[in-house]
Amino acid sequence: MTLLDIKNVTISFGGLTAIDDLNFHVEEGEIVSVIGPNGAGKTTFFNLITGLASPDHGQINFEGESIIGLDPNEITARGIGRTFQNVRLFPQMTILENVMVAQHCRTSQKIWGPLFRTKAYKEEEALIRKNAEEVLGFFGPRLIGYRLHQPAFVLSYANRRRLEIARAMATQPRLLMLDEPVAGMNPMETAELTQLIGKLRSEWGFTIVIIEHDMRLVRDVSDRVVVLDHGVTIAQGSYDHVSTHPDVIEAYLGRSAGDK
Amino acid sequence: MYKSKKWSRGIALGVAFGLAAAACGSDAPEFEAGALGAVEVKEGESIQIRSLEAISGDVAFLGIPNDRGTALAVEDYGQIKGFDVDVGTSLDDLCSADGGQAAAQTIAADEDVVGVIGTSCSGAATAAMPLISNAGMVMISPSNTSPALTSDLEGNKGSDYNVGYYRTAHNDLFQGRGAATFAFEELGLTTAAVIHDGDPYTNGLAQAFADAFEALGGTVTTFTAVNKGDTDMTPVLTEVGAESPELLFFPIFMPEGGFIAQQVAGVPGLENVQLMGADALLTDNFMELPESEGMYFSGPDLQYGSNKSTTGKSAEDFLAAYNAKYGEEPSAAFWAHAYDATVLLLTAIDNVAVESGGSLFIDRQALRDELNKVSGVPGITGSLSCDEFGDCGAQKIALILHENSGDIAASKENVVYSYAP
Amino acid sequence: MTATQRKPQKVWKTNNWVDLFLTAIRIGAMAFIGVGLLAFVLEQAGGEGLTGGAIRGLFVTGISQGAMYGLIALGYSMVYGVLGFINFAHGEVFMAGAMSGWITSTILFENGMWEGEAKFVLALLIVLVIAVIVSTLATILIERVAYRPLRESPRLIPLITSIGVSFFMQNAVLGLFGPASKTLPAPPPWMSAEYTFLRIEGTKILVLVIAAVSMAGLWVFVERTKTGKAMRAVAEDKEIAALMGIDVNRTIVTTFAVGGAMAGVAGVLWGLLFRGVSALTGFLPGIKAFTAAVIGGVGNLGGSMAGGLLLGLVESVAPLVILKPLGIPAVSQLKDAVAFAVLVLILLFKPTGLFGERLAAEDRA
Amino acid sequence: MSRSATDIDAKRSTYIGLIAGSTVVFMGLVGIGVGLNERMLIDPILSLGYLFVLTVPFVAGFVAANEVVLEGMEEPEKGSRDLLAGGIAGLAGGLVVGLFLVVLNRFDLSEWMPRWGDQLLDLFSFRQGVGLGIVISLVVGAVLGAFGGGIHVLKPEAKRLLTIVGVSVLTLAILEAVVDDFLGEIGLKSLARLLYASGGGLAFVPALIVVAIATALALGFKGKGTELKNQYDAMDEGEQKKYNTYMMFATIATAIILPIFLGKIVNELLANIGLFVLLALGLNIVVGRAGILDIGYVAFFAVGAYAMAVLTTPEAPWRLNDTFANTAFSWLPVLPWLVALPIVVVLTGFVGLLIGTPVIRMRGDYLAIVTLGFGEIIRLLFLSDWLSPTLGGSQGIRNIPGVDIGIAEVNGTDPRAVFWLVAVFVALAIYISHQLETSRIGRAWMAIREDEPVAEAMGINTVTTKLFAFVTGAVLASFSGAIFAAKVGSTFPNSFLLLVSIIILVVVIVGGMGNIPGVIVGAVVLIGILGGPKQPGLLAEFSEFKLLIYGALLVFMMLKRPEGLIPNAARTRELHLEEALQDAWLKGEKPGSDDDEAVATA
Repeated sequence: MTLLDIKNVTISFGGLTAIDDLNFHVEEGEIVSVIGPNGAGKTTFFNLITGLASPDHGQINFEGESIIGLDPNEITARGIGRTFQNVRLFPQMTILENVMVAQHCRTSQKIWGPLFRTKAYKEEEALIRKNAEEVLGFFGPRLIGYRLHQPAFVLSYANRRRLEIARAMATQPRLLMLDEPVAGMNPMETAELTQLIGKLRSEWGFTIVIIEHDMRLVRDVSDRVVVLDHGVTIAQGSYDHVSTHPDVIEAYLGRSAGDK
Repeated sequence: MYKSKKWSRGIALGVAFGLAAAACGSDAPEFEAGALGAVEVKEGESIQIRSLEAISGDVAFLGIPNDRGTALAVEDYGQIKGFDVDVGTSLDDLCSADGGQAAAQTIAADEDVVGVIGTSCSGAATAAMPLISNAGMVMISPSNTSPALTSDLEGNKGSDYNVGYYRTAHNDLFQGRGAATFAFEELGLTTAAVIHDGDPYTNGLAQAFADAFEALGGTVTTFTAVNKGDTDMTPVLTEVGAESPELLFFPIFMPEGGFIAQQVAGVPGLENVQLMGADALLTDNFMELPESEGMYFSGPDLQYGSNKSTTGKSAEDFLAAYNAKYGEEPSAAFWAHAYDATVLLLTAIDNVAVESGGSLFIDRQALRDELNKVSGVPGITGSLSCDEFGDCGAQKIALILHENSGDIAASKENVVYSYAP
Repeated sequence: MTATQRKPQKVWKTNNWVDLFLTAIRIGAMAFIGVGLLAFVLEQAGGEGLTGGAIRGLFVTGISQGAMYGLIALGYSMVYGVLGFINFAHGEVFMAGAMSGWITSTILFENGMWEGEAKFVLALLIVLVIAVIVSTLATILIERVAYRPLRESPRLIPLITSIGVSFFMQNAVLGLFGPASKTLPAPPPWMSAEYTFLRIEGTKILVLVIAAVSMAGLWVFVERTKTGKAMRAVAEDKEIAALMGIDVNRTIVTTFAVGGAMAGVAGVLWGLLFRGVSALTGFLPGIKAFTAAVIGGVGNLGGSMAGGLLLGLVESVAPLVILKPLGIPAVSQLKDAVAFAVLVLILLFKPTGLFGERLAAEDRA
Repeated sequence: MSRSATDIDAKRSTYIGLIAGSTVVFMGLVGIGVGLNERMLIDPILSLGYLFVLTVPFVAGFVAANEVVLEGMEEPEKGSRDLLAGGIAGLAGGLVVGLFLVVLNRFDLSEWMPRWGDQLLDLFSFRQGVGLGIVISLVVGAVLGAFGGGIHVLKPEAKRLLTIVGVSVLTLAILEAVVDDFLGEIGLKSLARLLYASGGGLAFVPALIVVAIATALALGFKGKGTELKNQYDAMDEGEQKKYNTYMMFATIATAIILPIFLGKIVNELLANIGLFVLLALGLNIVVGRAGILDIGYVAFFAVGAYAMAVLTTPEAPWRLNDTFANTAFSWLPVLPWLVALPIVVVLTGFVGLLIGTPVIRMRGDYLAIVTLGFGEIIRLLFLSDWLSPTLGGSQGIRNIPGVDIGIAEVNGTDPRAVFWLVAVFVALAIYISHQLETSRIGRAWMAIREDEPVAEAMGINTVTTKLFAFVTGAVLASFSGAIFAAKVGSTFPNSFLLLVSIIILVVVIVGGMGNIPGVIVGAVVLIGILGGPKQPGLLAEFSEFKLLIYGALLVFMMLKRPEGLIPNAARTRELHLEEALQDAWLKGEKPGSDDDEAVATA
């Protein structure tokens, strides 16, 4: 079953076409990597799916329904969770709160519950807490225990990345979108996360789309790799197919000197 | 550690008891107090009165001379039956209900206080008076003019009237009538527009004028308002000009009053309008404007001439003393009212105070009765008589014509009409 | 807890009711304005309304007041364009100009410089130059003390700081120069005569001319000079501008200074037109000017000026043309309310202002 | 590391001193010195005016000697160089003041500046004339500066002792009205008379006794505070909770019992503070929690007060007015306060919704200016002649009855009862704030404050959540307004100026945004000492300079202590950790491993 289906999507910012007539789809249970040089439009692509940007034209269907025009929170509620390339946690909130708040759209207690601490409220809080500890526990002992009540800003860089993934998991998505999950991590941490991403599918049942520059990760986890350049798909298929594709090599090498 | 705590506590207690014993030492005096109780002033202590005026903020120009007028009156009056009078620290009414209430709370908390001179602003008196009245004290205001605080002059109590309230300032209704009578009967003008600025005082006076003017048979073409802080008066003047009134009465303050006077020229429909202001614009920085020439001003009659207070002081003596003490002229016109209010209070205290066993007793109810009886008492502002709702002022309204912006003093004396009921 | 096991339990309802409510407000406001205008037209047709002269008078004062709003708005707009925060204290910079105008013009008047035509023009120039210097210095000082240390903070922090600066300056001037309003000397009689077929007062013509010249000067400065280009580059993207070798700090100070200078000019014009200044002179015009900048589109210099003119005009005309025909008494009291209502309406219809914002990429979000 | 005594940054010290001197001159010209000179703190040696003027060189000396010790650098030894640095700063300050004395004497600028004159000259020259005055100001500046610098040399215990003694003397002097009132109420008025001079201020000898007692107590209780804190920290969560509950009950009991021993003056002050605590708690939700900068917050205070006035006042203008009195609304009876309260709350909440809906999607700073506009619109409507038949216009609504609670009527004449009433609502507001803040909604508010787009991407409906915060804030303000109306007995539009919004904002920021105890302490300190917009504080002499101080305080807090005076202790510690981390990051060492954390959390 096709979980996410994108057809002929175009978006441009003041003359610069970031995504040009893109077609893309993700099957249920797949892990798809999106790669491409800097400025290829990868993050814009994520923003389009999660509602932070609206396409000029084209279709984006999730579970067969169009999600264009929905607010980001509604899209999250439909079941798309994401992380951000430049790690955007809620730094003053504790680690636990960061993950608890992500279950906002799965919970419903409004005024009376919190005010009078009703039974329903307490049960819901307990469930939120349980879910939160569960997703945090996924990363081993790093984010739990005494850490739960520390504000997020004390975390190391790698842990911030992990917490961000945990937070996305806590929104209980069907499609999990990870924007450069291992950027800035050392090889050991990368290897560990590679393994965990595999588990995210096998144990948690998420369908996953990843943007990544780290080719080892891409190679190890992806069922399918899509290469974007200048907002256009220049190749897609298995890692091996893509990594030897001449256009891809040109896209990376040909301009790598002028890039960044 | 324990030790040090113990001795420090011991000292405090010892000191306290010693003092308490000293305070309770005197004999119980014989004096029968009335329904509201009485104030006992022990030998060596002073009679406590308070001054509650707007001494900070943008109305300080009004409150400070009032406060100083009170201080000078206390000095001039001297002792009462051998006891000093103490005004204490001046309190601030902040020209607002909240400020008046908070200050009145402070006054009411002190059971030694006999009476209060204040407030500067009617809004403050509205909130302060219930507390003062409750505490059995009296308050005499030098500059409240709102009819609600006393009466409508027809024998009906105002909505904010409280027993124990008196004032030496005129009732707005007097000034409204005075100004309207002058405009309608003396100047022969039959149409008038009125502008206020949203201040309770200017609004009340504007309303009083409008009512009186219509009662006389005139027509109020426009009754409108500006905001404090407005500068561009063309829209409001255009609104007024659409009806081409013969008179424009704007009893407001500076700087808005100045903007109106400056901008009235050139507005269609107001080419021949006669401008009239009230006491709020009788200030140097307004009257210096060339555009203010030819205007009439209504206000309390400030031609005190040879009027003498019971202290023997005239306006001239007062101003000399004021200048000598504070190095400037009073910045608003109600200093004489403050002086009279204070003298009125002190005289009344003098009349009801009873000496007994070395202490001075002032019965609160007797003090109110005494003030209610005031009739024909000489003051700087004229002869003072209190009506049953506390209007004690000389109630004389003067209309002056301002002819020369270079000679303000002359204009202030140029009384063209005087209204006294 | 696995994702595949469950469909989302609960989906927040869309913000439909909010949108609906906003649409209702929009329609209601339009209807209110429409009915008011209709009533006005009927009144005019019935011959009871305002005379032509009255309407012309309203337009002329509205535009001259608006020109000053526009000049002040430029400062808000430029700073917002570059740093992305409302410099709340800009109104006080304007007040500083107006106060210095009061002092210099009074001194010059006492020395007889306020009489002949040539002398008066010279005196006016001196007053202008000094006011511009005072305002510029004031704004540079504020930037250095209060804003520079906060350059990297979240946007609301400098905004709150600027509120503090604004209150501090207001009350400092109040304490230094006293609360009474200061009256500037009256311009010579030939200035208050009426000119041209529109019969506009000389002072107002002068105000409009000076405003236009300042605006033109600013335009040339921003569009044609190297510093101006640097300012635009910094407004677009500070980091890239820095990479291009632009001294970002200096450019930001220049931006503040130029805005301050415009406010200084506005201060003098204010003094000329209304001849009254006080410590509180800056506050309301400051807020109105920011309103004008938002109406025209923040960061957009032409837009800010146009927004100022529009706001001045609306403020002057709308109470009598829309509210009064509806039978509301004392409409002039509601002038400020009208100005703020216009702000709300404009933002409801065009959140980026009438002529569009020009902001740095990071501030657009 | 040993350094010579002269190894100091003389340029920096001089610079600080020049700023300090200019500050003193500025204070003089604004009127702070002369204006506050009449209020004595310690009779006859120290007036409030001189306290201000003399504190400046002291602080300058302190700052000048306060070296920035960079990380990794050894902290330099303290010693005579600190005295010297402070002294130089003080001297430079004194020089400015001295020069100013000359200018003051030579020129007459009183035409422009009303404070320019002999009184100022007397103040700065200590009544000794220009010549001697310059010498004195140099000497005083240098001595105070050196003293300020010398603080660094003192051992921590000595510093603590000095602080305690200084603070207790000043507190006793500042709290004169409270102490006097309290002693009067418990029958020790004569003690108060002994303590304070007749013209105000601590009398000299009692001041010395206070110094002695404070010293004794400080020495006696040395280390007790830390001990208690350690004990508390050592408890486990359950015990801490229990302890907290005890503390809560103790606080409640104090709030109930204390007013009995206080007189009208202090109870009035407390009631006013309570009203501002309510407002600050409300704004704290809006600004501190949800990050919505609402500077038109006074609108809800006004709506609450006016709604209560309209509903409960028999002589409300609209009842006396023909248009309403005999027509559609005549069935509406005069409601008692308690019955009207729910209506007032709902109405204010609705107004909050009405104002909030159009503004909530705007960018933060646009929102600020638009809320300001709404605040003004509402005040102007209350003031307008248009609505005056209903709302009284500039004459306001007067004769508002008090709160009838069955056994008695609570109104302005009995501030003690008002305080109890306010305290109940403050407790309610704390409860509401706390329950909401720690709930799902509270977390969503925080997330929005931290990063709105991300919060939205995490599934939070930012529009409705922010609106909810806005409305909650409005409701808390309506409590305050409703009590205010009954307390003052009248509502006038000029009680609801923009100023109120700004002062509440300062209270929230000074106390610490998003932090309930902080906000309460902020309100007690600021409103208690400086006073509210129209309420006098303990230092009523300040009312003229109140706004100046509030403005300066706002700037200072934003620049130096954005976390507030009473920040969450843990948060501050961690804030500094974050700085260390970020420094490391900025230096290009991306913390790649958990080792960095070990350093950071150690």
